[in-house]
This record gives sequence, structure tokens and C-alpha cells, in this order.
Amino acid sequence: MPPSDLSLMIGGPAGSGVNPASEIFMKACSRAGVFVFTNVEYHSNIHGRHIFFRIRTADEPVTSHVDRVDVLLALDAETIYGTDPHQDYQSHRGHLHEVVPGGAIVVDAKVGITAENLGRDDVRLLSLPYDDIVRSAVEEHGLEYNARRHAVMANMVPLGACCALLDFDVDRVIPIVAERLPERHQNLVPINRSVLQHAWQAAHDILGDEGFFQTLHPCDDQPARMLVAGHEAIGIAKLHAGCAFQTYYPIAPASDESVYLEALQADWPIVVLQAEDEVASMNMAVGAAHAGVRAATSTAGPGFTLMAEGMGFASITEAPGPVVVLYQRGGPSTGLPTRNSQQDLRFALQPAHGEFPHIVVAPGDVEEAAQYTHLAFNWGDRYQVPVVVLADKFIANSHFTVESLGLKGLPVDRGAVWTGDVNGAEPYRRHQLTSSGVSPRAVPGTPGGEFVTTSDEHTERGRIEEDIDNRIDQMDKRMGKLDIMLQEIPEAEQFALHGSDEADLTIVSWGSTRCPIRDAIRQVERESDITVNNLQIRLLRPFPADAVREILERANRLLLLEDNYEGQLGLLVAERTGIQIAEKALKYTGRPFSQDEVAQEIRRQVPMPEAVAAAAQGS
Amino acid sequence: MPPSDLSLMIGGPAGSGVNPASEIFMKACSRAGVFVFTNVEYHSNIHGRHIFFRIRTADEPVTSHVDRVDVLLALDAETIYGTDPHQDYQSHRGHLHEVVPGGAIVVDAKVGITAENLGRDDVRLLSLPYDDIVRSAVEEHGLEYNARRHAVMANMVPLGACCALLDFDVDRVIPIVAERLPERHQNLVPINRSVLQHAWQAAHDILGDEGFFQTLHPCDDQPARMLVAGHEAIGIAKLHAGCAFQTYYPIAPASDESVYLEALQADWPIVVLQAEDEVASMNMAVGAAHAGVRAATSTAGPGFTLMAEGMGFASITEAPGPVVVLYQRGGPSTGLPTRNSQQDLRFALQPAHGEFPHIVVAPGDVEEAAQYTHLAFNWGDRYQVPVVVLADKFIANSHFTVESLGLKGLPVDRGAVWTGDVNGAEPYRRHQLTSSGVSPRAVPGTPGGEFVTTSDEHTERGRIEEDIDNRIDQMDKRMGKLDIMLQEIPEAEQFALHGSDEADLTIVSWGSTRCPIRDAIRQVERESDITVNNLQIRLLRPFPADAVREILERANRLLLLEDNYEGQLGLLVAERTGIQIAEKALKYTGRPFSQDEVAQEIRRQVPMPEAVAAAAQGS
Amino acid sequence: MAVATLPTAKDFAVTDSHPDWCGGCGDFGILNAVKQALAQRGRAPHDVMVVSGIGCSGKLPHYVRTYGLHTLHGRVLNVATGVKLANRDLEVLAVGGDGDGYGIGAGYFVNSGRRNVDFTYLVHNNGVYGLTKGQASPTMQRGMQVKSMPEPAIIDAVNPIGLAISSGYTFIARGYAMAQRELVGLIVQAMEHRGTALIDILQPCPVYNDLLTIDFFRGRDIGHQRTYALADEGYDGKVHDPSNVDEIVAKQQAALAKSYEWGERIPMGVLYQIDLPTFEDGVASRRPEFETASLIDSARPGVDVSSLEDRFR
Amino acid sequence: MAVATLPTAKDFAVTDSHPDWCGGCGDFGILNAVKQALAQRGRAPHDVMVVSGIGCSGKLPHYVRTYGLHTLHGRVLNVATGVKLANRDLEVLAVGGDGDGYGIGAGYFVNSGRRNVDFTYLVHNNGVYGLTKGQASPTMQRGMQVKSMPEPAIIDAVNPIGLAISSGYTFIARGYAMAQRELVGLIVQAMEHRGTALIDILQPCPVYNDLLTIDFFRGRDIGHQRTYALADEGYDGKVHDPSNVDEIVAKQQAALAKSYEWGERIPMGVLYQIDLPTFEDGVASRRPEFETASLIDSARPGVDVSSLEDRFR
Ligand SMILES: Cc1ncc(C[n+]2csc(CCOP(=O)(O)OP(=O)(O)O)c2C)c(N)n1
Ligand SMILES: Cc1ncc(C[n+]2csc(CCOP(=O)(O)OP(=O)(O)O)c2C)c(N)n1
Ligand code: SF4
Ligand code: SF4
Ligand SMILES: [Mg+2]
Ligand SMILES: [Mg+2]
Repeated sequence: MPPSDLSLMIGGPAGSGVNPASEIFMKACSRAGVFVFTNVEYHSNIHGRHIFFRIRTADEPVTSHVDRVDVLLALDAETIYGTDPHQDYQSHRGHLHEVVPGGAIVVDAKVGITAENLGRDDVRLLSLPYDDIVRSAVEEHGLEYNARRHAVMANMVPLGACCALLDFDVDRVIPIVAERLPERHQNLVPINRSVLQHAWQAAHDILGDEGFFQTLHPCDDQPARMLVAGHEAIGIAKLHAGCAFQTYYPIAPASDESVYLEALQADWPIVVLQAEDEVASMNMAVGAAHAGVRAATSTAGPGFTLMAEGMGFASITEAPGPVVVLYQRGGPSTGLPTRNSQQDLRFALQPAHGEFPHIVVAPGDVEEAAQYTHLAFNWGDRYQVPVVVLADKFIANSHFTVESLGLKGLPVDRGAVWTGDVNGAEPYRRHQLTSSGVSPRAVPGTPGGEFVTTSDEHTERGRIEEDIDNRIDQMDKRMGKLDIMLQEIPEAEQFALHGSDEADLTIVSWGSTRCPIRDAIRQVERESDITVNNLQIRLLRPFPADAVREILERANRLLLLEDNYEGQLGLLVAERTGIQIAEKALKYTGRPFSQDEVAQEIRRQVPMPEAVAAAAQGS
Repeated sequence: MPPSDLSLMIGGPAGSGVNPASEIFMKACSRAGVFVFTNVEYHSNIHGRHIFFRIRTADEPVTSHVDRVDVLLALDAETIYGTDPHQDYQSHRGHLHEVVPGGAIVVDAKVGITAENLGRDDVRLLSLPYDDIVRSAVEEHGLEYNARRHAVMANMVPLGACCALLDFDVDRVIPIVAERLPERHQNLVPINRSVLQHAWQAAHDILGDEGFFQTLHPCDDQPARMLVAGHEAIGIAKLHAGCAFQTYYPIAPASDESVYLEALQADWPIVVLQAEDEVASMNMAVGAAHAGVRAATSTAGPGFTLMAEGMGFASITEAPGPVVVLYQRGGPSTGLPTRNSQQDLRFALQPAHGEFPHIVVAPGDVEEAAQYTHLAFNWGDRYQVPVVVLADKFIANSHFTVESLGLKGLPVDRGAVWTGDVNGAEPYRRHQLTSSGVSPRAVPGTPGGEFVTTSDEHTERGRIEEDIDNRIDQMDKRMGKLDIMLQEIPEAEQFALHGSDEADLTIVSWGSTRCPIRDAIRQVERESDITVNNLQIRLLRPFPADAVREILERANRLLLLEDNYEGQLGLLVAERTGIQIAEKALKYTGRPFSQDEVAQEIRRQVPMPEAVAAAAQGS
Repeated sequence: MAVATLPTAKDFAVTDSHPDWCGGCGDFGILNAVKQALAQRGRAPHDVMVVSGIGCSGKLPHYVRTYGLHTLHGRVLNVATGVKLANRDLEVLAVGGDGDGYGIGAGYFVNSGRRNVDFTYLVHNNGVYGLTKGQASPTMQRGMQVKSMPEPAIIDAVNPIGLAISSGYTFIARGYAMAQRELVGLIVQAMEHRGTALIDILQPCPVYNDLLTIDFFRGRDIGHQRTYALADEGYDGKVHDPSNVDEIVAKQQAALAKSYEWGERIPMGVLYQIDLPTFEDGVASRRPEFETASLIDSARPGVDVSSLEDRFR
Repeated sequence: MAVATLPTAKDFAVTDSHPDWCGGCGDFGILNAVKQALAQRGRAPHDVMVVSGIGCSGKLPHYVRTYGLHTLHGRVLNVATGVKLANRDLEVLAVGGDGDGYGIGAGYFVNSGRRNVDFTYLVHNNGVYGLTKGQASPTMQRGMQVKSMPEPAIIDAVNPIGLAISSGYTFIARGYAMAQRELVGLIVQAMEHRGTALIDILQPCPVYNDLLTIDFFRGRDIGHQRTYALADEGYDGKVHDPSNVDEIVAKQQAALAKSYEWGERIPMGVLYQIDLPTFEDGVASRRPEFETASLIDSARPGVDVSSLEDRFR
């Protein structure tokens, strides 16, 4: 196994410190020059229900999780065993079965799990007295232990034990703890350090000199890399694009982005407005876009459904934007509020009644999330349409190691702006018929540019008009923009054929499944002679039908892979190219694909020589 | 030309009496045993903008209009010439050019149009002094003419003239006038009669004995047929189906149906509730459906967009309904509020985020509108899904001659209802996994049936649940209903292949274009050797892919015909069958296809022997 | 329909599920009060429908054994209206958060007041959006900042009591989640009231709202309980002559004044009440059958409509 | 920015289009008043943005030469908010119907009051849904029946003035479409007010509303004009000390009482006014640049964000 190739899990009840422990540890790994990917699963609940992070580390970039758990750090027994089977509400099976043979479980002694009653004898159990360790650390600093004040540090115990298991220096963890604590709590840093050390020692005492099967190898000569979640990357991209107005209504998993931006309002020229609902969020953003600023909003499925009418309104009035980031979660309806899906593609393609142009783009990873968010503003301005960036809970809440977000140097395009002569004889025409299909927009406040526009069908000057010829002209003008986009947007932005041109299998995908697909292809190609490439379609409306058809037609074997029930991209491909992809790997559990699951799907598709197959399975 | 084959037009400013004049005349024709079809075009405006009816009569059923106008009855000059070309608002070209050579124009003398300045010399101009005729009629009854009270009768003048032209007895018109007038205004009946007669005489004086090229032939031996508009037919069907609760929010062209039902509340067991918006309309209806009544709502595109979230909510909670009648109008956004379209299919197929089952059915004419509305309630109850009936402005506002609506004898199916034992050991499971995919529903109020259900993913008992296995079960259960529907709903209801099995051309269509297609096929087949059939797909979700593919594959030549820009059914067919129909006749002007336009499209597709083509064009 | 043997709160208990609210959450108090009140009202579980919005508060129907609909964010009043009109024999309780009711649901809050359908609406007013992690709710006052907010609120709070008055609510009360006995009494009164009855219930959210805590209401800082019963001070919010506009205006003015009483003393109890025709009364005025029969008992599928068809002949 | 030569109402006239309102419609009066008021306020046409909802009323921007957005039904306040925050130098006027504002838009009406963005909102209150052919609007009173309704209203009217008070509007007035001079004055006052200013304008719809006719307001039946100016009777709705809760409550109570005055006498003018921080003030309190600069002048595309990236290293 390559060095630092580890899959850790930290789990416990929401509100018990799983989040900070996980965030601290992942950052410590990243600072140590290790590549990190993390995924979090949590219930739609504030306190009490099960939450867990998977932290994967490697000495090369990884963007997905694996099924196995090497080390399980548990803050309660439920993390290990799951819920009471007699309860008809929010059940799960726990994680004991996921731990690899030889793996380790760290658990609080007070829940009473012992090597004898654990239920598995092929894993190492480190049952540690969390509270006692905290207590002794506190007292070491001459303070009296106070549960109310100090119990929060219990989550440092499994981290300390983990450091012992992985032979990782606890002093790599401490600076992160310090950074997270506010000024007034800096006095807790040394106590946290003691907790980590005591836990390290306690674990070490149990482990003895035997050690653990895997260690974490710091590479301190690396340039400092970012460890960033998708919602943060997108937030930064909005500031980079000069977005001045962001509206939102709280909703998982989208509001994290707005909350992130909210905290930057004093330092950056942006107003983040928490609206009364998503109808308001959307229409405020449309108003701001018409008034001339780059405007955006972010939401999840239930919110986007309420933004529907605003999409049609923005499009018929040819507003320059807004950019709507849609973080997909499990649907339908309220559905699985905190789980992942790719269920909203079909809806995003036609999010309201009537026929109108808009753009739907789906980034495949955290860097693309940032870059395509930036480009979305260019497109909004250039084509005067609303733009939907299709992200998801996986992108929003996963952390990825990257060198940078790749925003620097991206072009800025504000589209055609009217600055005409005040005294010109011809009155300004907001929806002028032009050969490019786009009418230069006057920014309100510009003398001579006074225009009216309306959600009704209208003339070039924006007046209500029901005449037949005018209707045809304006429909052709608006819908024709879809063709122009396909001509102007570089093909490299529309889609990517990752891997060799020729391959045994072509996986057809969109959005964030790119992450596990990338890792799985690498794995399968390392383990076998199979060659796999991946057609990742980013631009979903307008759809690059000709190019996609061409690639699909020359592929040897096709596999459609999506995080939804219906195979929505498959339906779109058929709708636009007539090609129906027969083989499908569809997942609709609310959980993202793991690298292993994708690798398995690849193997299911491509028959392997017996020997190779056996080797791969044994890996 | 067959007897009674006439195309009349009555036009004028909104509010000037175009509606009553048209409604009176069409009913008089119908009572005379003649088949009638009417179409109305009007602006989104209360008073002043141009409105016109086309009234087509025939001695056989007709369900569409023709392009030509035989008699143009004008209440103003704009009806003839159109609007001032210097106005950038609500323009049109008038109807002078549509009048056939030899046709007639009736106009008010006061607008100053004479045979000399009319601009055409191949039509008959009857310029009559509308007010003077009314005045003399009033005075004949010993009353003093009072413009405020009597001017409304001016719209009877062109009707009287029309009777003269067509050799139609004005006494066939009078009973209709009487029926429409309230009790307290019955004294106006004889005056109206005089107006009609004076106008008749005035026209006759001009025409002389020469007569007009066409007459209207009463067939008084016919059984009394209905002349009914789609919104009325659907309203009646709702009462027939036992719908007890109808919600609505005013919107063209949907609210006519609710207003029709509102007036019946004293006599029929239904409550019609005007809600504060469409979000409320929809969710009230969902609540009522859950509580056990048949519930419905009606709207147009902008309203349906607001009902989106309620669709997902109804579906995930497995509500029995509601039935949502969606009267399509010109989109996007506010669009063309009073014009026709088939633009909302794509949206209706996926009207909200996430994946969920629902039914979308599109009736093809007024009888189907009634019958499929009735069936929609059965389906809602049986499959516990919301059902969208896709109608449009054409269906809503056109009048059709029919023998009856064909509702009598349609089956009633309330689906599986739970009436279980109160003392049963097993608690009731609202979302029980069954082989039929449907869980018997307990009607609230039933002892022992207490359940909770939720818009979140849930267990069989309706409790919030995010577990993976449960998620798969419930998704499979819900989505699986789509397959069961396809199995259970009779094929004859899913689609129809009208005409012979083998034909030179197969027109693929959905919804109300069935009406002009039917008439056009009859015309073309009469005029030539060409054979044409029509695959009319009624069930759009779930989609009968296999049957459709089979029909399309064996067709000689395909033509997709739709009242929209994108060819939305074509996209759906490709999505589900992989077949891309190359030839398309798409219209997105906001006006329905005429019989002539469809006939022309057919001729464009099927090359005809020179001679036949020449004959057809000459017709 | 009341049951033969009077039910107890236990009859409304759910045994195979448990609330996942945080410890110390005021929602527990409201849940208990609902069960007690239903028992006191003497309704059998199957005659009750609890309809809720989305939020921590919205989970309540999962924890009470009656019919229950956990609906959409902000739509609880729409659904409750449909349920009650379909079957007037059901006791309908609507519950939801302050964000749900006064924020995203504000339009329905206003228009439901006008309609006056006969059900009861309990708003869990905790000043925050609980389930989405503590953003300001519409009742958060300008300048306030709870620990989950990055900065103080720059917009004003809505006044739910005033809003309810001007929207036409016919029963308007304020309760406190931790004052069980009083809350049970209020809920019973609200259910007995004919028409839409609103109880704005102050509900501590110990996790996100560190201003409106139990200690705050208890008045630990000022040495006396902040909440007090309006009834104890002779306040009478009931309009005794609904045809007397002067009395109506005076009672509304008094309620409005009370709605601003905050800080040292916070009034509890019925702020305003008036007997006005319900929506159901209006429906019955058109069709007397509906005076007693529910819609669910009236309409029959497959009925003969030829008389309607004939009107078009 | 004021223009060098003061504009006149003519500068706001549109020549190549004309209103398609019915003869005698009150909307003509409002349109004229808007043009006059803009001229009096001294704004150049290009510095004004008129945002409207959907309805007969919503067509207004087509008839006035300024920037104009004819938006969606019920969303005028959302769009106006976005426009004003994007560019605080624009004079923003929101206009719409009573159905648009108090019905489908009620939720935004309430929450816009709380936000207090600096624009003016004119509601064309005609008691009906004009453009959809005369259904009852939310201001139609219970028991009323205009000719387009098949039967009398069975639900209550909303009280827009009361609603505005409890939603936090800082300027609340009532106007009458046919009282031009007064209406122009009110609109100018409203535009001068800092914060969201509401004018509920009684607007005859001669086609559908045969109760609230010009004759009704003129009081032909009772022998005297029904409308009267509050100012003429010494009524002062302005809160002089915005920190004085007692004054606030008293002024709100007075306005509430006036909102019920109907029948023989109908009050016109400013019912309530208070100086409170605007949303823009709140924004500027975080980032002083926004005190004077518009968003449109602040943000630059392509700015360096490496400092933000570095925080994640
Ligand atoms: C349309 C929509 N937008 C956003 C959400 C996300 N959401 C869930 S609960 C909630 C707010 C809850 O606040 P409140 O109503 O005050 O209830 P509480 O949790 O405080 O009881 C929100 C915004 C949603 N479910 N639906
Ligand atoms: C979402 C939506 N629902 C319904 C409509 C139809 N509609 C157009 S105008 C209108 C009501 C207009 O009434 P009001 O706001 O009072 O304006 P008025 O015409 O009286 O000036 C309605 C319901 C619409 N345009 N959009
Ligand atoms: S977050 Fe607040 S309201 Fe929600 S359960 Fe926890 S304490 Fe209660
Ligand atoms: S319908 Fe009424 S509100 Fe609309 S334009 Fe005509 S008079 Fe005015
Ligand atoms: Mg709350
Ligand atoms: Mg109105």
C-alpha cells in the first residue's frame, strides 16, 4: 500500500465535536504536505443524530472516498453499532463492518465496549477514558476540572490516539487548534495539547511497540496547498468575478456558501442579503442584475423550485444574469436535506413554463466549481441570460486538496454595453434584433438609455406586444442565443474527454461524479490492462449534441454513471442525439459514489482475463 | 362548396360587444342544426384592444378554423385595417386581406369606409349606420333613444346584416338574445329583434336580389347538440367525477373554468376557493386530497410554475391527487397571456426538483378534455399521485359542437382504501411496500389508521428516514408506479393512431393540435390520393415508449406537428425511444394551427402528382 | 366526535420514535402541551390531524399519535385549510416555526387570517431558523445578535400580533413553551374558538438563541419572572359586541400596545378575540347542507351531469 | 443626481404608445401624479427606475419615460429592492395592484417593511383584480359584491395600513387617484422619505368595481366628499422621537384607528411616519464605503483573491 494511503472515520452524535475534530485533523494532514479528501454524512438534525466524516489521505491527489475504514474514531457507541432496530425513525447500521481487518477503533471507555463484546476480533480496539484524560490534562495545568467548560475537549482524545496509531506528531495538530480558537480562549491551547499528548500516550501504551499497519508520512518540502470545500471555493470565485450582490434563503447544503460570504462583507465590496424566501432571493438578484451589478444567489432543490418563475422572468427580459448556484441534495420535495444527489438536472434544464434560453453548467470538482462560477458571470453578461451552476452536496461539503483555485487570469467579459449618443434620433432599443442575437444593454442611469422591459412578450423597445411577426422575431432572437453560445463557448469548456481517445470503456458523466471516476480509472488502469476514458459533459444547456454524438459513436463501450434514479444525463443525451446508452450505473441512496463502487462498475462492464480480475479483487 | 361551409369573423375593440354578438350568433347556428367551431383572439386588456371571433359552420363536425374569412363583421375600422404603424405597442395588421374575393365586410358607416376607399374592390362592403338603426328600432317601440342605455345593441346590427347575407332567419337569433338577458331586461328582447330586422333590411336593400355566394342551411331534424367551450366541458367533468374542492387563483385562460364552477356552488356539492396565489391553491388541494376528497385546481403556465413544489410534495407523500388542469398559453414568463401554445410540456414532465412519479395527460379535443379530466381523478386515487391535465387556450376558449361530453358510464375508481381492524397488532403503514406498488390509504378520521407522512424521505410508516436501504425501497416503490400505470391504463387511452394503419404520412402530435389535424387530413384525403394518419399521444408521463417506437418504426414518413418552438414532443420521443423525427411543423406565434396550415404542411411533406396538386391549390 | 372513555395525554404518545430536538429545547414543552390539550378537549387520536411546516418545530407530528402531515416550508396554513375544509369533523392543528410562519409563510399568514377557517395555529417563536443553524428569524429585533449570527441584525422584527390583528385573525394569543399549564389552557381555548386561532408561543432555542433563554424569561437578571398573565391584570381582549366598530378598534389598539410590551414584562394570554363568521359559515350560507356535512360526505363520483350538458344545447 | 434645467412632467411623457386602460380608470390619475411628482422632485428620466407588478396597474412603466421594469405578479418589491441596492443613486418607484401587493405579494409586503430599503411603493387599490376580469381583491370587504362577482365575499378584507404598521413601514400614507394635487404632494413626500414609503391609493375601477366609484368618493349619496385630508384636522402621524416607545405605540394606535375610518369619512394623507435606519444604513455600518458609493461602483471583476485562498493553506 502506498505511504499515507489512509481512510479515517470520525463519528458521533451531532453537536458532540465531530466537526471540529475532523476539521482540525484534516487540516493538520494537509499542512503536513499530504493530499486530503474528506466527505461528511449527517442527518437533517442539530443535536444528537449520527454524523461522520471520512478523511482520506494519500501521497497523490484524491477526490473521492473508499469504502474501507482503517481507523474509526468513535464519540459514541452508535457510531459503531448503529441505531436501536425497534425505532422507526432515522436508523442506520453503524460502521463496525466497514473497518478493515487489522484496522483500529478508538472508543470512549464509558460506553462499555470491550475487545470481548465488540463483535469482531480482527480489529484493534482502543477503549480510552475520554473524560478522565481530559480531566488529568486540565489538572496538569493547575486548573479544576469543570465538565461544562472542559468536556468539549473530549473530542481531542481520539485525535491523540489516532496520532499514535499513525505515528503522527501531535504538534502538527496543535497549531490548527490554536488558529480555530478565538483570542479569548487561547489559554485553552496548552490544555488541548496536553489532552492530545495524554491520549497519544494512552494509545501508545496499548499499542506497545507493535505499531499500526499504516503511517502518515509528512512531506514538508511541499508548497503549502489549499484544503478547501466547494462552498468556499464558489464563494471565493464570486468575489473574484466581482459579484456585488448575493441573496440567499437558508437551506442545506447551500447556505454555507452565503454564510461564508456574509462574514467577508466588511472587507469585500459585496452585500449578502438573507431574503424571506427563494422567490424573493431570485427576483432581488434579477433586479440587481438589470440595474447593472453582477448578482448571484445560491440554493438547493426546494429553493430552486421557488426560483423557477424568476428564471423565466430573467430570461425573457434579457437580464445579464443572475448566476444561480444550485447545490443538489436528495429529492424529491424536502427529501434528504443533507444528502447528495444529481437529481435536479432535468428540472434545471426546463425550470419553468414556456420556452426560454438559459445556461446550465456543471463543474466536476472543486477547481472547476470555482472556475465555472467565474465563467458563469461572463456568460450571464455576454448572453443576457440567467446561468445555473449545478453543484451538489458532495462538492459543497467535501474538502479537497488543491494548489490554487485557478481563478487568476480567467477572462472578464461584461458583454455588450450601450453607451449611445443622448441626442441620437433613433430611440434606444433594449431588445434590438442584431446579427449576434444580443442587444447591447443600457445600464440604468445612462442618459438616453431609458427603456422599459417586461415579462410579457415585447417589441425591440420592450413594449408589450402580441403581434405575430414580432413574436417570431423575438422568440428567434432569444432562442437563437443558445446556438450562438455553442459556437462561442470554447469546446474545452463545454465538455472533456478525459483519458486516451481510444479506450475499452467510455464513462459518460456530468458534475461531481467526475471525482470518484477519476480516482477509479486510475486504480483500474493501475491494476489491469483495461483502458477507460471519461466523457464529462459540463455544458448541459445548450447541449453540445454534435460533438457528444461523435464521441459516443466512436466509443467501444459506453457506461452512463449518475447519482440519480432515472439516468437523467442519459435521457438528455438521447433527447439531443438519439443515442440511448444501455449500460447504466445509477445510485440514488443520497450518498456519493466511492472510488471502489466506480471501479466495480468498470469491472462489471469490461470482462477481464481471470487472473487479472482475481488480482484486482484481492487488492 | 358544401352547404353551410362558412367562415365568419366578428371583430372590434374589447368591451364593445364582440363577445355577446359572437356567442349569440354561434349558438343560433348550433340550434339550427349546423356544426360550429369558433376561435377567439384577444389581447391581455380589458377595454379597447382588438378582439375577434372566427365562427366556422359546416354540415359535418369541424374542430378548427380556416384562414379565409367569408364575412367580416367589424365594430371598428381597426378590425379592417389594423393599428397605427407608428405605435410601438400592441400592433396588428387587421383582417382586410383575409376576406375572400366575393366575401363581404359589414362596417359601421360612421367610420367612413366606402367602397372607393376600402382598398379592395373584390369584396362586398355593407356600410351601415349602426347607431341610426338602433335608434329607429328603439323609436319604433315608442321609446326615446338613450345612447347610454341603447348603444349596447349596436352589435346586433352586423348580426342582422349577416343574416341577410346568409339568408338566415333573424328569428333564429332572437331566442338566444332572450336567454342571455336577465329577467329585468326581457323588455329589451323585442327591441333587439327590431334592430336585427332593420339591419337585415338595410343589408338586403344593398344586396338586392343578387344574394351572397353562400347560405346557411338549417337542419332542424337534428337532435339538439351541445355547443360548448373546453373550460365548461372540464368544469362539468369535475362535477361528474365528484370533485368536491376546487381552488384557483385568477389567470387567463384558466380562471373561466373556476368562474363557471363558482356559479354552480349553490346547486352542486363543491366548494370553489379563490386562493391568494397558486402556491396556496395547490397546497390547499393537496391537503384536501390527503383528507380524502377529490380535489382539483386549474391554472396557466405562470401559476403552474408556482405549483411546482406542491407537485413534489403531493407525490412524495403519495396524496391521491390533486388533478391540476394546466391551460397552456404563450410563454415564457407572463408571455402572451391570452394566446395559445403547447409550450409547457417539458416543464409539466418535470415540474420540480428531484425524481418523483406523476401523470401528465393531454386531451385532444373538447370531449377528450372532459373524459380525461374524469379519468385523471381515477388515476390520482388509484396511483396516489398528482395528475396534470394539459389543456390550452385553444381548448379553453374555443367552442365545439358535440352530441354529449361522453362522461356517462365512465368508470369510477377510488383506489385501494384501508379499512383495517382497529385492534390489529401491526400498526398501519401508510407507505407499505406492496407488490402493486400502491399502499392502501387510510382516510383521516378512520380509527386505527393514524399515520404521519412527510415531504422528507420516510419509512413505510411515514417517519423521517435517511437510511440507505429504506431510501432505495421507497424510491423504487414510488418510481415503480410509473411502470404499473403503463401496464394498467388501457392502450387506447394512452395514445391513438387515427386513420389507416398504413399511410403515406404519419403526423405525430399531442394535445389540441388533434383538432386541426383531423380536419386537414379529411380535406387532403378528399382532395388527393394521399393517405395520412395521426399518432396522437395522450399519455406523456409515463410515456408509452415501446408502443410509440413500434408505430414510428413502421411509418412511411413522419411529421412532428406542435404549437411550440422546440418541438417538445419530438424531444420527448427521442429521449424515450431514440427516434429523432427530422421533419417538423412548429408554430410559436401564440395562435393555433388552422386547418389550411396543417393541410399545407402535409402537402409540403408528401409530393403529389402535378395534376392533383394543382387541383388542390385551386380549391 | 368525542370518544366514549375520555382520552388521556398518553393516548397521544408515540412509542417507537423519539424527538431529535436538542436538550432543553422549548419544543418539548409545546409537544407536551399539545398532547395534554388534545386529551382535555376529548378528541380521539383518529379525529385529529396535526399539520406542520418545515423546521425543528415541523417535526412535531412525528411525535404525537394522531393523523399528521409534515408538509413544506411555509405552507402549513395552506395544507391545514384544505384538510379542514375537506373534513370539518377533524380537529385540525397547524404548527410551525417563526421563520416558517412569519417569513416564507407571511403571505399565507396574512391571507389565512382573512379566511377564518376553523383551526388552530401554534407558532414556535424562537427568534431563529433552528434547523438551518441559527440564522435570524423574522422576529429577531434590529441590533440583536445571537451567537450563531456573524453580526447584528440590520433589519427590523415583524410584529406577529399586530400582523395577526390586521390580517383578521379572530383569536390571537401569546404563550410560553415552558409555562405548561397556561399553554395547555390556551391551546384548549384556541381549539374551542370558532375560526382561525393563533398562538404565538415563545420557545427557547438553547442552541442558537442565547438571548431568549429560559433564564431570560425567568428574569434572573431582573429578579422577577418576565412573563405575566394578562388575565391576572384584568386585561380583556375579547370583543363582546362584534358589530361595534368602536369596541373592535379599542380592543385592537389595546392588543397592539401589549404587543410592544417587552423587556421587563412580557404579557401572556389572549390578546384579542372576536366572534366572526368562519369560512365554513360562508360556504354554508350558499349551500345549507354544508352547515353539518363535510365535503367528504357530500360529493359522489359518477353523478349524472346531463342537466348541465343540456344547458349548452 | 438632479439635472441642470429642472424637468417638467412632459419630460416623462411617452409619445409612441398610449395607455390601454379603460376610460375613467383611476390609473390615469396615478400616472399623471407620478409624472408630476418626478418633475417636482427634479430627477432626470434616466435617474429613475419604475418597477411594477402585473395587472392593469402594472402597465404603468410603459407609459412613463424613465427606466422601467414590468416584472412578475406579486414580485415588484423584490425586484425594486434588488435595483435600489445595486444602485442607490437611482430614484426607485415600485407600483402595483392591490392583488399584486396585498394578495400574492403579501409575504413580500410584510418582509419589505422590515427591510426599509429607500424606495417608494404605490399601491393601486381598486378592490378588484382588474386585469383578470374583476374578482375580489384582498381589500374587498366581507359581504361586499361588485358586479363581476357571482356572490358576496365570504372572507374578510385585509387592512393594508395596519399590516404596514406591523411590518415596520416607516412612511404610510393613503391617497386617492382622483385627488391629483394631494397625490402629487404625497408621492413627493414619500420619495423624500428615507426608507420604504407606502402609499395606498384608492383607485376607481369603473368597469368592475361599482361600489368604489368616483361618485362614492365624491359622496353623491351623502351630500359631501367622503375623502378628507388628515392634515386639515391636525392629525400628525409622524413620530418625533423614534426612541420613545410610548410615542411610537400611540402613533401606531392612532393610525390603526384611522385605518378603520370608512363609510362617511375616509382619511387621506400621511398616517404614520418614523425615521429609522434604512437597510442601506445597516450595510454602510459594516462597510463605510457604502455610505455614498453604490454597489455598482464598488465591485470589480477579476480582482485578486489570493489572500482568501491563502486562508485555506
Ligand atoms: C423552500 C425551502 N427553503 C428552505 C428550506 C430550508 N429550511 C428548513 S427549516 C428552515 C427554517 C426553519 O426555521 P423556523 O421556521 O423558524 O423553524 P425552527 O427550526 O426554528 O423551528 C429552512 C429555511 C426548506 N426546507 N424549504
Ligand atoms: C403567477 C400569476 N398568477 C396569476 C396571474 C394572472 N394575473 C394577472 S393580473 C392579476 C391580478 C391583477 O389584480 P391587481 O393586482 O389588483 O391589479 P389590477 O389589475 O387591479 O390593477 C392576475 C391574478 C399572473 N400574471 N401570474
Ligand atoms: S436547534 Fe433550537 S429549536 Fe432546534 S431542536 Fe435545537 S434547541 Fe430546539
Ligand atoms: S379593468 Fe378597471 S383597473 Fe383595469 S383598466 Fe379597466 S377600469 Fe382600470
Ligand atoms: Mg424558528
Ligand atoms: Mg386591483
